[in-house]
Amino acid sequence: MVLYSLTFYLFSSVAVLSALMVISAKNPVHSVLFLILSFVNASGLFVLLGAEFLAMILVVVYVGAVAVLFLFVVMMLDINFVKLREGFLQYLPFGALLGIVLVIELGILFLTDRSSNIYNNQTPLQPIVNEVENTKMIGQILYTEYFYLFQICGIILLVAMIGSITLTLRDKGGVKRQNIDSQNTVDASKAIEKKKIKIGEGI
Amino acid sequence: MITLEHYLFLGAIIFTLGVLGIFLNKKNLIIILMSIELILLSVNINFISFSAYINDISGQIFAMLTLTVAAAEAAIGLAILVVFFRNLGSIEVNKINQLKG
Amino acid sequence: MATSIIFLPLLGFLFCFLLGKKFNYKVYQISTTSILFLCTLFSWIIFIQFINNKETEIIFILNWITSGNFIVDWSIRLDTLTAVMFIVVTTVSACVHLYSIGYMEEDPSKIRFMGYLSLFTFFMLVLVSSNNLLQMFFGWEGVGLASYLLIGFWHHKDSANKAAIKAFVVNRVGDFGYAIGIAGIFYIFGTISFDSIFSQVDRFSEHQIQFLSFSFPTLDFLCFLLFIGAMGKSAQLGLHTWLPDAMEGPTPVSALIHAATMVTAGVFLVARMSPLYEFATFTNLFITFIGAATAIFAASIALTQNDIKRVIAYSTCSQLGYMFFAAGVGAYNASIFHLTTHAFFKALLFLSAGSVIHAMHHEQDMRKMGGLFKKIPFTASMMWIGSLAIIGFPYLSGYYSKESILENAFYASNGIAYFAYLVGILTALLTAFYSWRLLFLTFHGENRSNNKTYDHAHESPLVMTAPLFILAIGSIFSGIFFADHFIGYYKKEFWDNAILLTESSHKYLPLTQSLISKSAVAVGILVCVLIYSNNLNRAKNLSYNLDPLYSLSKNKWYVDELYHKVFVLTFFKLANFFWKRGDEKTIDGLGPNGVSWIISKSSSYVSLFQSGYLFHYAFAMLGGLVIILTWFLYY
Amino acid sequence: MLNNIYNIFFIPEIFLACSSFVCLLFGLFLKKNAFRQTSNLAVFVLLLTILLVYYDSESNFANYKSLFSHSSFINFFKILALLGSITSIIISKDYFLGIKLKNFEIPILFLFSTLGMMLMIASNNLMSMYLAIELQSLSLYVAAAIKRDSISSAESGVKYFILGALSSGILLYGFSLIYGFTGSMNFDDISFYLSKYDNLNLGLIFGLVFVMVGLAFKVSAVPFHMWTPDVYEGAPNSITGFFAIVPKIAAVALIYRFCLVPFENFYTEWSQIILFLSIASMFLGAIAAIAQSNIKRLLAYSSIGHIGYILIALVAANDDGIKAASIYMFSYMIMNVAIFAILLSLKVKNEYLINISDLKGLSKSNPIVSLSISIIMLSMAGIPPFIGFFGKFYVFIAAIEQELYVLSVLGVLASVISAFYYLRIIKIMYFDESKSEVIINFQISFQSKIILSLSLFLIICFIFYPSLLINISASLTI
Amino acid sequence: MIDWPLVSVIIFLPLIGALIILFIKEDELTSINIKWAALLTTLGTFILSLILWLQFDYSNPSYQYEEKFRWFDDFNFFYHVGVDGISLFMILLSTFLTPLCILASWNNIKKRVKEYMLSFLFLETVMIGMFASIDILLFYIFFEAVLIPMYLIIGIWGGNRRIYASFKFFLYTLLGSVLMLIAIIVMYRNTSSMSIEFLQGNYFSYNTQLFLWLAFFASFAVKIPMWPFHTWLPDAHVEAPTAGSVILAGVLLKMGGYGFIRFSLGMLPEATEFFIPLIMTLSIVAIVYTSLVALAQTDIKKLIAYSSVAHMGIVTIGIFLVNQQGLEGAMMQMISHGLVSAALFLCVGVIYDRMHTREIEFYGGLVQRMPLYATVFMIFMLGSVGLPGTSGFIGEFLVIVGAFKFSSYVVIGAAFGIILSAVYMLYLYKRIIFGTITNNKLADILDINTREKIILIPLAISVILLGIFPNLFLDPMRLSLELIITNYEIANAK
Repeated sequence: MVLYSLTFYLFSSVAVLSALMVISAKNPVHSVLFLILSFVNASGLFVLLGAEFLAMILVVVYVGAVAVLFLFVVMMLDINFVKLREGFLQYLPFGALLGIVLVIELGILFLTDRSSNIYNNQTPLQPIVNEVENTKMIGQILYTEYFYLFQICGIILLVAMIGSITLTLRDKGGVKRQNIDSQNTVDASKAIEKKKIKIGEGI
Repeated sequence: MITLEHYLFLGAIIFTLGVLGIFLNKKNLIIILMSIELILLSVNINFISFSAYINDISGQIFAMLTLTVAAAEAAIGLAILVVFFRNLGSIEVNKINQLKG
Repeated sequence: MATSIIFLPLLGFLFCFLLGKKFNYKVYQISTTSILFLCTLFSWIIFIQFINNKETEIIFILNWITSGNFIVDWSIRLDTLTAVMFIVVTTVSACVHLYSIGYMEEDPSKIRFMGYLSLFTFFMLVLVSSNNLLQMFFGWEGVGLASYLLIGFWHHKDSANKAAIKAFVVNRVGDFGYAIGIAGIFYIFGTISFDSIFSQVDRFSEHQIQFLSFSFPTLDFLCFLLFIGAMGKSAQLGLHTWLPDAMEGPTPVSALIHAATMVTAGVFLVARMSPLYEFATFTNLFITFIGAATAIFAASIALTQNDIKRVIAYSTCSQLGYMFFAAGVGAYNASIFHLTTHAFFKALLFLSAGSVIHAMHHEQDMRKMGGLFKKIPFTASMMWIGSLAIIGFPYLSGYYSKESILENAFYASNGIAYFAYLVGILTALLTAFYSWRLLFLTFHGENRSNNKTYDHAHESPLVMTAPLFILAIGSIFSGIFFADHFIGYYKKEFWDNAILLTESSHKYLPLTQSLISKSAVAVGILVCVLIYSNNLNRAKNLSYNLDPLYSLSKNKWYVDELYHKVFVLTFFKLANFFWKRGDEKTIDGLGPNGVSWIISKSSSYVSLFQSGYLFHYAFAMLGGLVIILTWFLYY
Repeated sequence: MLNNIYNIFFIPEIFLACSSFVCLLFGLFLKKNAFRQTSNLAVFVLLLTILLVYYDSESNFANYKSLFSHSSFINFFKILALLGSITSIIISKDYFLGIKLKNFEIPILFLFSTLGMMLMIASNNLMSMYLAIELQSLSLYVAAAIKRDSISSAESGVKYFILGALSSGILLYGFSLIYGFTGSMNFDDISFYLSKYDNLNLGLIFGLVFVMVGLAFKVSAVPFHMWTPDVYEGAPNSITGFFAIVPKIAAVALIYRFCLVPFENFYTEWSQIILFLSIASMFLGAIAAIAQSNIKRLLAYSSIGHIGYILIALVAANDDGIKAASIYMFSYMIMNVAIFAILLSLKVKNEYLINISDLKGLSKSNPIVSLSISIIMLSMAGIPPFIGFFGKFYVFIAAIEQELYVLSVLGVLASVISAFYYLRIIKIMYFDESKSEVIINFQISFQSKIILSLSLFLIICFIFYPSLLINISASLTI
Repeated sequence: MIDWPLVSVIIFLPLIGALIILFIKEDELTSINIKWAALLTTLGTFILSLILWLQFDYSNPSYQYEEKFRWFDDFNFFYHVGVDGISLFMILLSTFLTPLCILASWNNIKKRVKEYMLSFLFLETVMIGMFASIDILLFYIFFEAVLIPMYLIIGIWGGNRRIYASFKFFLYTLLGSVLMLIAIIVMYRNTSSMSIEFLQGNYFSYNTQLFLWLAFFASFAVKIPMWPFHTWLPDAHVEAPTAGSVILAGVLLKMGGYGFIRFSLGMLPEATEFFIPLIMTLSIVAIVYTSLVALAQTDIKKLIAYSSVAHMGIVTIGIFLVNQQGLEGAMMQMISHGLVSAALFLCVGVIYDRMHTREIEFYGGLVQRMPLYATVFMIFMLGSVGLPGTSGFIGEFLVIVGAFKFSSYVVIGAAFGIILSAVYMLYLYKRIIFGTITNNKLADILDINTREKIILIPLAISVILLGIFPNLFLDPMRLSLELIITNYEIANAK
C-alpha cells in the first residue's frame, strides 16, 4: 500500500514537474524532452491503474512517434531560442491567477465532500486483476462494439496524412520522374527522329 | 491511500498547466502544441482512472482513441506550423496578429 | 331668398377666383358689385318683412358633421337679429364694393380684391345667419381669414403682412376661448344649436363645472369662454392690438371689415347668446368692465394719433367698447342698435378718410394735411356728417344709439354699470375731442402738405362718392327710423325672440344726467376747438407739457411692446431652446445619437479586444470557462 | 431492409466514407483538371448521400446504433449539412481556379469534413461525438491553411488549429468528467442514469460546463468566438464560405442534441450557460460587426449574432425551439450560400472583393447583383417578408412559449443593432456616390448561378409557401 | 357585393406593376415608359379602391370584402384581409397619394428612375396590405416591410444628410416595431390566434395587457411619432425627396394612429385605461413643444415636419379619449393631415425643384411671380392651420369636443396647439410667399405648370370637400369606431 502510494507520488510529482518545465523551459528541445518525461511518468501511472496496454501505447506511439515528431520539427526549424523566451512573465500574474482559480475549482470538485455521489466510500484505487488481461479486453471490445470508432480513427489519421502532405509537400515543377509504363510502351519508330540540319543552324 | 481523487487532481493540475502553457507563451508556437498534448494527457489520466474506478473498459478505449486523435492533431498542427514558418520565417506567437479587429 | 343672399357673394368670389383672368377686370368689378346690390335689396326686403313681424325661420341646407350625438347642420337661421345684420352687412358691403371700384383703380390686383371682398361678405353672412355655434365659428374664422387676406392685400409691404398675421393670430387667441366654449356647451347641453341650448338654460342656472381643478358656475364659465372669442374678434382691451395695425389694409377693407361688420361679430355673438348671458352674472360684470375699459382706453389713444385711419380705428375700438358694456348690462338691443348705426357712420368715416387719402395720393398722416375742405368739399362734408354722428349730435344716428346705451347703463342693476356709465360719458367727451381734432387737422387750418400734392388733390370720382352718399344717408337717418323698433315702442314685436330683452319699458335719462352727457360732448368739442382751431403750436406745447401722459397715449400705452416682450420674444426664445437644447441636445443626444455613439464606441472597443493575439483569445476562452465554473460553484 | 451485408453501404456515412476514398484515388490518378473533376465527383457523391439520407431506413449493423442515433431531426440536419456542402463546393469551384488553388485535396477535405459533420449530428455517444468533431475539425484546420503561400491563410490555420485543439481539450475534459460521474458514454445511458437524480452533482455540472464550452467554441458563441473573425478573414474566400455555411449546421445540431438528449432533465443547469452565451453572442455579434471594413469579418460577426438567436431557441428547449432552430439554420444556410455565391464571383480591379467599401457603385454597374445583396442583407437583418424574418420569428415564438420574455426583448434589441451594419452595406451600394468608375466584374459560372438564383428564390418566396419547410421542421424529433 | 378578391387585387396590383416595370428597358434619358407604367398602375389601383368605397356597406361595423386562406400550417396564421370603416380611408389615402407622388417625381427624379418607381410601387403594396390585413402577423410583416422601400427612397434620392436620416428612420422605427413582434407572439401564445377580429374580443390578464401595451406603444409611438420619439421625423422628412416626404407624412405616420386604434384600444382596453394619462401628457407636450420648435425652424420641410408631430399629438389625444367624437376626430385629423401635409410637402417640392433649396431665408415674395402657387399653398396652409371649412378643422374640433368630457387640461393643450399652428404656418407663409422678391435668383421663377396643377388641385379640392362634407368620410367609419368604443367600455366596466 505504501509502496503504491510512494510510486504514485513519485510518478505524479515528476509528471507535474516535467509538465511545468514543458511550458517554462527556455529551449524548445528541452520542452520536448520534458514532455517525453511527463508522458513516461504518466504511463507509469497508467500501469498503476491497471491499464498496461495504454501505458505501452503511450510510450511507444507517443514518445516514439509524436514526441519525436515534435523534436524533429523543433530541430528542423531554425529558431532563435533565446529570443523566444521573452515576454513570458508579462502575462504571468493574470495567467497564474486564472490557473490557480481553475485548479482550486477543480480541487473543490474533487477534494470536497459536496462533490459527488459516486464515491462517498473512499476505496483505494488499485489495479483490478481480471481473468482477462487488459490488452485482450480492449481488443475484444475495440473490434466489436467500437469497430466504427476504430474506423473513424483510421479516417482521422488519413485526413491528418492528407492534410500534412497537402500543406507541406512542395511539388517542385520540373522534377522528372521515371515513368515505367511509358518507357515500356515506347514505340521504337518514334523513339528516334531523324533531322536534317542545315549548316550553321541549330535544331 | 491513493484514491480516485488523487488521480483526478493530478489530471486537473496537468490540465491547468497545459492551459497555462497556451496563453502564457508569447514566443513559441511549438510549446503551445505541446501544451495541447499535455491537456490531452490530463484527459487520459482522468479517463483511465475513472475507468479503473468504475471498472469499465470503455474509458480506456476512449483514452486510446484520444491518443490516436492526439497524434493526428500533432501531425496537422506541425504541418500548419511549418506552413506558417515558411511564410513568416518565425513561429513567434507574438507575430501572429495580422488578422484582428 | 335668404339662401341666395348668402351664397351669391360666394358665387361672386368663385367667379373671381376660378375664372380670374378670363375677362376684363371691369366684368368682375361690375358683377360682384351688382351681386352685392342685389343682396342688399333682398336683405332690405327681408328686413322689412321682419319689421312687419315675420316669424323666425330656419332653413336647413345640409348635415355637416355627425359624430355620435354631436350633430351639426348647415342651416340658416332667419330672425330679426339676422335680418338686422343682413342689412348692415350687405349695405355696407355693397357700398364698399362700389367704392372699391374707384379706390382701387390703380391697383393691379383689382379682381382679387373684389373676390376677397365678396368672400368676406359671404363669411360674414354665414356668421350672422348661422343656427348653431359651429357654423358661426365657420363664418367667424372665415371672416378672420378674409380679414387676414385683405389686411395683407398689399403683400409686398412687410408691415401689411405683419399686421395680417397679427390680426389672425390675435383672433386665434380669442377663438381658442370660443372653440373651448363650444366644446363646453356641447358637453353641458349636448347640442350646439341655439334653440336647443336656450330651451335648456334654466336647468343649468345653478350648475357647476369643473375646469382645471376649479369649480365654476357653468353658465358663467361658458359665457366667459365665448366672450374671449368675442374679445378677440371685436378687439377688446387685451386683444385689441391687431385692430389699429389692420389699417395696413386698403381703406375700403378697413371700412367694411374693421369698422362696420367683422369687428362687431363679437357683439353679435353676445347678443345671439343673450339668453345664456342673462344667467352669467359674473361674466356680465366682466363684459361691462372690459367694454367700458376698452371704450376709454381706445379713446385715450385716439386723442394723439396722427394717422387718419388709426384715429378712426381706435375710435372703432372705443365704440365697440360701448356696445359691449351695453351688452354687459343687458341692453342687447341697444347694443345691436349702436352696432347698426355705428356701421353706417363708421363706414362713412372710413370711406371718407379713404377718399381723402385717395385725394392726397396715399398720404395718411394728418400732420401733412390741412385745409382740404376747399379741395374736396364733398368728402369733407361727408366726414363732417360721420363725425357728428359719432359724437352723438342730436338726431343723427349716433345720438340715438349712444344715448340709449347710456340710459341702459344708468338704469342697470349691474354692480359695475354705474362705472360704465361714467366711463361712457367721459369717453363721449374724448370722442368729441378726437373727432373734431381729425376734422380740424384734415380739412381746416392751413395746408401742411407739399404743394404739389395739395394742388393735385381732387374730389373722388362718382363711384366713390356715391357710396359715401348712401352711407351718409344711413348715418343721418338710421337712428330716427329704427329707434322705435330697436329700442323703442315696437321692440318687443320687432325682436320677437331673437335676443333677450330685459327691460320692460324704455326709460329716458333724468334731465341732469342728460345734460351732463351732452355737455361732456360739448366740452370735448370746445377743448378741441381751443387747441386746434388756429394752428398746431398750442397742441405741440400741450403735448410737451403733458409728456408722460401724451407719450402713453401716443405709444398706445405700450401694450404692443409689452406683448412683444412677454409673448413673442418668450415664444421665440422658448422655441429655440426646445429646438436646440431639447430636440438636438437632449432627445437626440441622449436618444438615437447617444445610443449610436455608445454602440459605435463599444464597437471599436470590442474590435480592440479582438487583438489578433492567440494568447488573448485563449485567455478569453479560459476566462469564460472559469467564470462559468465559478458561477456554478457559487450558484 | 434486410440486414444484408451489402446494405451496409447504404448507410449514408459509410457510403460517404467509401466514396471519399474513391474520390481521393480518383483525384490522385487524374492528371489534368484534377481539382475540377474531383469537385464534380464530390458533388455527385454528396448528392447520392443526400438521397441515401432521405430514403434512409433504420438499419442496425454491428452496434451502429449504440454509437449513432437516428431521428428525423438528425436526418434534417444531415441533409442540410450535405446541401451546404454541395452548394459551397459548387460556388467555390471557380474561385479556387481563379486564385490558382487547384489542389484536388480540397474537395476531399470537404468530403471528410462533411462526413465528420454527419457523424457529429448523428452521434449518440461521447466517443463517437469526439471523433466526429475531430474528423470534422482536422479537415477544416487544413482547409483554413490550405493557401500555403499566404500569410493570412497560414495564420488563420494556426489560430483555428490551436484554439480548436484547446477547445477539444476542454471538451474532452468535460467528457471525462461526465464519463466518470455517470459511468457511461452512451447518451441514452447517461440520460437513464441521470433520470434517477433530481439535480446534478457538482462533477457533472463541471463536466457539462466543460463540454458546453467546447461546443460553444464549435458554434462560435461569445466568448469562445474569437477565432471566427480571424479565420474567416484569413482563409481563402471559398473556404470561408464553407466555414460559414456548413460546420455551424453540424455544431448547432450537436449542441442541441447534447443538451436535449443526455441532459434533457437538467434544463436549469445548461440553460444558464446557453442563456449567457446567447445574449453575449447576439450583442457582441451585432456590436462588433459595426466597426468592420472587411466583408468576411463582418459576415463572421454576423454569424456569431445568428448563433445567438439559435441558442435562444435552445434555451427555450421545447418542440418549438427545435422547429425554430431547424428553420433558422435553413434560412441561415440559404442566406450564406447566396451571399457567398455573390462574393466569390465579384472582382474589383481583378481582385476578389474583400473590402465593404469596394461595393461602392455596385448598384450602378450591376444592379441585379446589388439588389440581390440587399435582399440577402435585409433577410439577415430579419426584415420581413424575407426568410430571415421567419427564422427569427420562430425563435421568438419558441422563446415566448417558454416565457423567456427578457431574452426575447434582448434578442430583438440586438437585431435592431445588427440591422445597422446590414443596412450599411446597402447604403454603400446604393447611397454612396462612387467618384471614379470602378470596374466591378461579376463573373459567375452557370452552376453557381443556379444555386444563387435558387437560394434567392427561397429567400424571397419562402413567404408564399412556407408550409413545405415548416411542416417538415415541425415534425422533427430530436 | 363583389365576388372577386377585390382587396387582394388592390394590394397586389402595384406589385404586378412593379414586376412589369422590372422588365421595361430603362431609357437613359427620360425613362418615360417606366413613369407611365407606374402612373397607370397606381391610378388603376386608386380607381379600384374607389370601388371599394362605393360598394362599402355603411351599416356593417366589422370587416368587409374578407378573404381568408390558411397560410402557415403549423400555427393559426392566415392570409386574412378585409376592409372596415377604419382601414377604408387609410387605404384610400394610400392609393390616392401614390399616383400623385409618381407625378410629383416625374421630372425631378433623374437618376435610377426604375428603382425609384419600383420602390414606390412596392411601398404602395405594402401600405395597402398593412391597412387591409386582419391577421396581426400579416399586419406586422407589411408594417416592417414598409421600412425597406422608404429606406431606399430616403437614402438614394434624398438630400445631403440622407444617410443619417435614412438610418435613423429605419433603425428607430425598427426598434419600435420589433418590440411589437414580441407582443404579437405573446398574444398568440395566450390565445392561439392571430386574427385581429378575434383578439379584439379577447381579454388578456391585466398585467399581460400592461406589457403588451407598452410593446405596442413602443412601435406606434415611434411611428406616429409621439414626443419624445419624434426626432427621426424632421430628419427623415427633410432629407427625403418630395414624394418620399409625401408618403411619409401622408401615410406612414398614420400607421401609428391606426395601430393605436386597432391594437391598443381594440385589444388592450384595460391597459389603455391605465396608460391614458401618459399618452395625454405626452401628446400635450408634443403639441406645445413641437409647435414651438416648428416656429424656430429655418428649413421649410423641417417646419412642416414638426407641425406634423404637433398634429399627430391631436390625433393621439383623440384616439385615447375613446369616445365617438375623439376617435372620429382623430380619424378625420389623420385623413386631413394625410392630405394637407402631403400637399404642403408637394408645394415645397415645387419650389425646391426650381431653386434646390429649402431654406426659408432664400425665398420671399414668391406671390409676385407665382400667384397660382401662392393660392394653392394658401389653401393647404389654412388646412394645416385648421380653418373651419377645411379638413383640418373637423378633426381638431371633434377632438376638442371629445376632450372636454375627459379633462380640461387636455382641452387647453389641444386648443393651444390651434393657436400655435396659426402662428408658425402664417409666419412661414409670410416669409416664403409674401413680401417683395429680394433674392435675385427668384426673379424669373415660374409659376406651377400643368403637371403640378394636376397634382395639387385634386388635393386642394379634397381638403375643402373634407371640410364641408366630412360626413362623406365619417359615415363609413362610424360603426367600426363605435364597435371599438363599445368593446372598450365593456372591458373596462368589468
